Amino acid sequence: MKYLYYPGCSLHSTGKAYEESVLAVFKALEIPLEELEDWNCCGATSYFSIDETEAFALAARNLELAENQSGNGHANLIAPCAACYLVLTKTQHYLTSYPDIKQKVNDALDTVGLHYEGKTNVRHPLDVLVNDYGLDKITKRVKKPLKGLRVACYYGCQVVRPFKVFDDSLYPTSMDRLAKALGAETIEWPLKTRCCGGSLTGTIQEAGLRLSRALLIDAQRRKADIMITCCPLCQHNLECYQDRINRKLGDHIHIPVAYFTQLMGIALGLSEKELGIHRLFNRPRFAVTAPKKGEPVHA
Amino acid sequence: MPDVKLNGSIRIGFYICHCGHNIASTVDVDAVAQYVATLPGVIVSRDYKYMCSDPGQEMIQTDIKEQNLNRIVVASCSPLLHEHTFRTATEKGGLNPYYFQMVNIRENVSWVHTDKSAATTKAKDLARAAILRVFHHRSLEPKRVPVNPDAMVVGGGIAGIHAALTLANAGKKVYLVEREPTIGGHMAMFDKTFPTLDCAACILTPKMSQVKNHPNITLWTYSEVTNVEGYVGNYSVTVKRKPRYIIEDLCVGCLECIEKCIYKEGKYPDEFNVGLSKRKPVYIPFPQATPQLVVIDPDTCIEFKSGKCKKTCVEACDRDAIDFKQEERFEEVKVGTIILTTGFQTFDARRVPYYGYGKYPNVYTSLEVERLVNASGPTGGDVILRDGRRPTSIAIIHCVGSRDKNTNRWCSRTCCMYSLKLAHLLKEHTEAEVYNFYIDMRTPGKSYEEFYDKLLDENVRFIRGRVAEVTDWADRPSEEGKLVIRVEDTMVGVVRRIPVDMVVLAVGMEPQSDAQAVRKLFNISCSTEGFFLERHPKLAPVDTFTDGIYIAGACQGPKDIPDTVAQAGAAAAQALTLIDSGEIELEPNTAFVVQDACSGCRTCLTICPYSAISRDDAKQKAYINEALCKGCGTCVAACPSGAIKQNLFEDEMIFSEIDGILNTGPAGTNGGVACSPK
Amino acid sequence: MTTPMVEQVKSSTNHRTTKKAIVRRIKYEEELDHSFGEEIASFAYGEKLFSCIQCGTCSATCPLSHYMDYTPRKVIAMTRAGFKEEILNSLTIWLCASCYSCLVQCPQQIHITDVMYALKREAIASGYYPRRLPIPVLAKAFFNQVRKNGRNTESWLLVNLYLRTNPFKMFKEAVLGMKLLFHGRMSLMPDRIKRRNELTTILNAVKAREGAVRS
Amino acid sequence: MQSEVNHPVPVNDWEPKIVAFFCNWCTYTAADLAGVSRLKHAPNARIIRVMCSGRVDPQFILDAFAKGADGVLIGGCHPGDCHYMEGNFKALRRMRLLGTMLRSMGIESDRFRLEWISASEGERVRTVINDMVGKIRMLGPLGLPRRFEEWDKEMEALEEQVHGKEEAVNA
Repeated sequence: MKYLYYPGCSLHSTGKAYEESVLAVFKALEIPLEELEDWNCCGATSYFSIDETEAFALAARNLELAENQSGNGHANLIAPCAACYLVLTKTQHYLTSYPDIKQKVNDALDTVGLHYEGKTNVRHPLDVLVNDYGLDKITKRVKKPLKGLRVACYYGCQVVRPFKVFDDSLYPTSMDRLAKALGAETIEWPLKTRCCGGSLTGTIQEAGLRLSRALLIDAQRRKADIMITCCPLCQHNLECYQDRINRKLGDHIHIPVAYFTQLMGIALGLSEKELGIHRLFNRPRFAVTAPKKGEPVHA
Repeated sequence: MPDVKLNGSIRIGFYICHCGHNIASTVDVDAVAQYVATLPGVIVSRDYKYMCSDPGQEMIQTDIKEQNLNRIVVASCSPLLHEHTFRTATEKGGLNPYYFQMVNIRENVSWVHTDKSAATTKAKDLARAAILRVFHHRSLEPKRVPVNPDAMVVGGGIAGIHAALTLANAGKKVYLVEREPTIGGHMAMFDKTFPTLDCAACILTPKMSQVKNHPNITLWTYSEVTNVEGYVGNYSVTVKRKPRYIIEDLCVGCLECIEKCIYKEGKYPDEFNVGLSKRKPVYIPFPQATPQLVVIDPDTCIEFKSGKCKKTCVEACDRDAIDFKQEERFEEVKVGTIILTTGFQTFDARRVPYYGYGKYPNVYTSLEVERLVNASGPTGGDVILRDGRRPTSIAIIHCVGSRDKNTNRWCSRTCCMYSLKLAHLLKEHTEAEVYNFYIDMRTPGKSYEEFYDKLLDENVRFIRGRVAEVTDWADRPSEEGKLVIRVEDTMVGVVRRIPVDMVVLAVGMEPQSDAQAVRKLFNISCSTEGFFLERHPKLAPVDTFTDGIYIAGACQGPKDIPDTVAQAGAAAAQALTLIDSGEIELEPNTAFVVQDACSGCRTCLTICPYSAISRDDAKQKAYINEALCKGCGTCVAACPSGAIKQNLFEDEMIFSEIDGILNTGPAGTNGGVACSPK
Repeated sequence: MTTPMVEQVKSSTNHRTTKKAIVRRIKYEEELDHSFGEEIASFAYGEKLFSCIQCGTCSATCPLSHYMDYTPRKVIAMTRAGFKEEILNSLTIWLCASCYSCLVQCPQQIHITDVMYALKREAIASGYYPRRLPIPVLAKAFFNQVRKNGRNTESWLLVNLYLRTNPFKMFKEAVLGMKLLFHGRMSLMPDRIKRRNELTTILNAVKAREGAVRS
Repeated sequence: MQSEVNHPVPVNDWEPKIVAFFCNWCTYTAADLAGVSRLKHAPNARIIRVMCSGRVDPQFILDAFAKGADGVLIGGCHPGDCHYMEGNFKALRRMRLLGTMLRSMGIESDRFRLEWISASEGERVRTVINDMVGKIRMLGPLGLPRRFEEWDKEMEALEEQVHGKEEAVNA
């Protein structure tokens, strides 16, 4: 199956490490990725606050480009950024269930000779890795099982809500299953899908910080060595503001926050460099050792 | 096509009903009456406010006599509602009731349309259809069949128990079939009952033993209905008797075998205590179980698993009642009526993960708490949590799996009241702080609101708001080690976090998981939620669309004990009416073969689902056994030579209805005869 | 009614300091906008707005409700009832972080997040929102940048934001900015798509059409 | 809430006429339920009650079309729910056959419909009828009787010609 890759704006700046690790992991697993040519911003949440139809049109252009670029029309468009993933999925969903919206959007696309059939399938790398590629195959590829590493899997909001595309909205498990497949252990916690503050950390910081804080403290309280995310904004919020939270609210938070693909890369034996680990503010020290002879890889 | 010559002998009376404003407000009844007066054969055409009223019916009767009418057409509500009424009126007037035809202009017209002219046109079309139809009506004699006086009740909860006793006390023989090893159902598991707080066991167990000892009741527990055949008054039911591995007539319920089982302690989750305690492979559900017979569970008994058990139970039984070789038996019985009281199941709280049931040990379902506070329960009535602590603060969450489009959208009607009851009992047992989280407090019932008042005075805390989540996420030290409730106190308009030790989920009532299968078995319908469908929501609440089969209790919809018992009584009364009438009049809509026309081609033989059609090979003709025919008319439609006719639904009748509707009859504009296939 | 300034956001529950004033509160029918509910509900799935049973699940699942002047439940009630002024001036709609928790748990399956979007749009269109509140400003800045370049460059987006709302804040953020820059997690190179005019044409087409519809 | 389809007044105020055969136990009851629940819908369907969809003779349908129906709707119990065990299957088999026949006669498939509607599906009665009326409105009148008349005329004309010829010959 051919996969198209939609980086989205964040993966070109704050989420650089996410892009690097996604590409590295897919390469290591020999899953071909092809970047969507001349993709544009998905519109994120802000755009919907100004003009709904324009927002749909903006996102639809990407879906249309994908349709063209993948010869057979049935495109699998991978969007690692949670916001992009949701906006594209949402657009796809509304365009199919509301013919009049689709009509409006297509009328707009027609002006530049584009037309969207509605065949693009928006996917999240987590979905692709766990469900298309498969955990068994991943386990087989693990070179450095993450023995004894306690991971807090943080899904955030927009990958699992509001659409139940590949996991439960209220209590998702795919990232946990993935981490276990890499030999790590995961913590049971109720906050795995609670909002990290999103863009509020940039606007109404007080509010934003407190949301991130709740997650970080609870993860630490449950003795997690590291938190992994599948969203650049979550990663940014949870990692970059730890000092500020400690300063402002007198906490003692110190927990590495990485992308799930980075953790995966480590287990697959990729170098920290190619996974962009060096870009993290507090670098996780992975106490990983190559398995002794005869010892099963998956602990 | 009615032969216009007939007009001389056909004298039709047409009556259109206003039904107050129900019809008259949307259909111009006057115009319809005037129009119908112009149709062939119509002698009388009147409109009246309420045709179903006595004056209305008398009008018909007098007209029949004075105008010597020989056909009656009434345009009013649905025939399913009043056909019988008007047939009787016709008969009282001295006519054969089957000369009557009904036109549905309420359910099918006035109630579903707004455009008055369109509605009036439609009413005219339908009336015309009926007028043309009655030309072909013939005098018929209803088929009468005797009603078997024996009855069957399926389901041994409080509904089944009450229905069975009512019938039995009226001197009828009753078979009570229960799938569990004991009767009693959910009520037997409850501790106290609202609003009077009398103990469930105290009022239920006497009735249970009455059932056991009643000479007219045959009690079959651990049994299931597997097949139902026949028709109203004459059903034949097959019942599977599952093996108990105990010879019922020998066992006296001394429980020695349980005592001596090689398992010293219980090892498997106890169904009756909803898994809060453990039982042995040989067990009795609860002390007052009826009948007092032990059961051996083959899935857990060592003898069944390995065949290498010391069989200490067998040694223990001095009456040799234990029989590992026992096999399931099938009994076939004939009954005239059947009452279904198969009850409900509680909502599985795991379906709403945000309440943490199954994840946090101290989250309980209401049913579990009923056992927990029960003196004969797993803890002897002591409220000790799964983690061994005693709660100092308890949250009761209403509407779990009710009023939620993501799970069950209906209100379960009982949860508010039983939550109040549990609040009272838990406070009594623990002196803990008790919170009730509700969306709307629904206490509609005799002295229910008073009970709510009482609770308010017992300073139970009431917070109006649907709880969003139960977590062990401590936001501050005071919440450490607690279950934290997150809810908006909608009366204050503020979101609150409330730490508690114990959470009780007031789970809703839903249809039994096998309701659909049961429904098919007894040939009745289910409403959209999956509960059994009553014949009429108001006027026939315990009847079904299959004559002789009645429903009562929570299988028809969520219900508390008083309503259930009332409905069970009603169902029994309906059954008695049928039984005591001795015989039942069947709609004479059976099919018959016009011998001369039959070519003996055998097409019909294979089609009849009741094998009511046989072939006289000597005469080379098909023949229909009227007693077996149920009147579906499938054979009529299939007969290539048109030799089979169905009473009340003859081809001519339906063709003339089509004529009438499309206005191509003799009254029609284009003479109609144009292109009739016949 | 006055909009609380953003700087006032406090987590303390101490109310002793706040000045008490006697205010006459009563709502006359003619002060309400009775078509407001329908207007807002006109987006896809919006009609469900009217089936709200006021259970408060949305407020309780909402991670931000404790900062809102009206809880989401109240917003629904007031929107239905036509409290246009109050709602469009409220902070609540801007605090919604689009986490969709309310939507997935709502027993009536009301698309609350989308209601909030609709309210935001209405507020911006009719210029109601609190002026120095960064969120709508951010939204607009984002909107313009994307309309111009087809992509957004976070660095410039933020600079832009702080200039418009609270320039002083920029210095506070500078440290973090440098750190990001240093870790190669922020670029000052504005990101653009190639066929910018293609995109503009599309978006203008939408505008034109909607303009046509409105007039 | 879906409301009564409000039809634009069509040319020469033609209104689709639909003849509906509903089985007594499921669909007719559902129609009653629709009534009791006041579910407004298009007033174009005329219901004929039969005990079972299995009773519906293909001739009824042909007759209805021949006499000017623009559409025919048959309603029965869901598969497995038939009050008479399998009457609805019999109906299904027949109507499949008839359907292909009608299409070959140039009667569009939207004009002829077999629907399973259980006693509890009042809402479905409304949607099915509205939907069918909408589709037939698109198709326009079927008007078989008129066509028949035209054909008759043509036949007469033909005969006359033939006669004419004969006379000519005789003369």
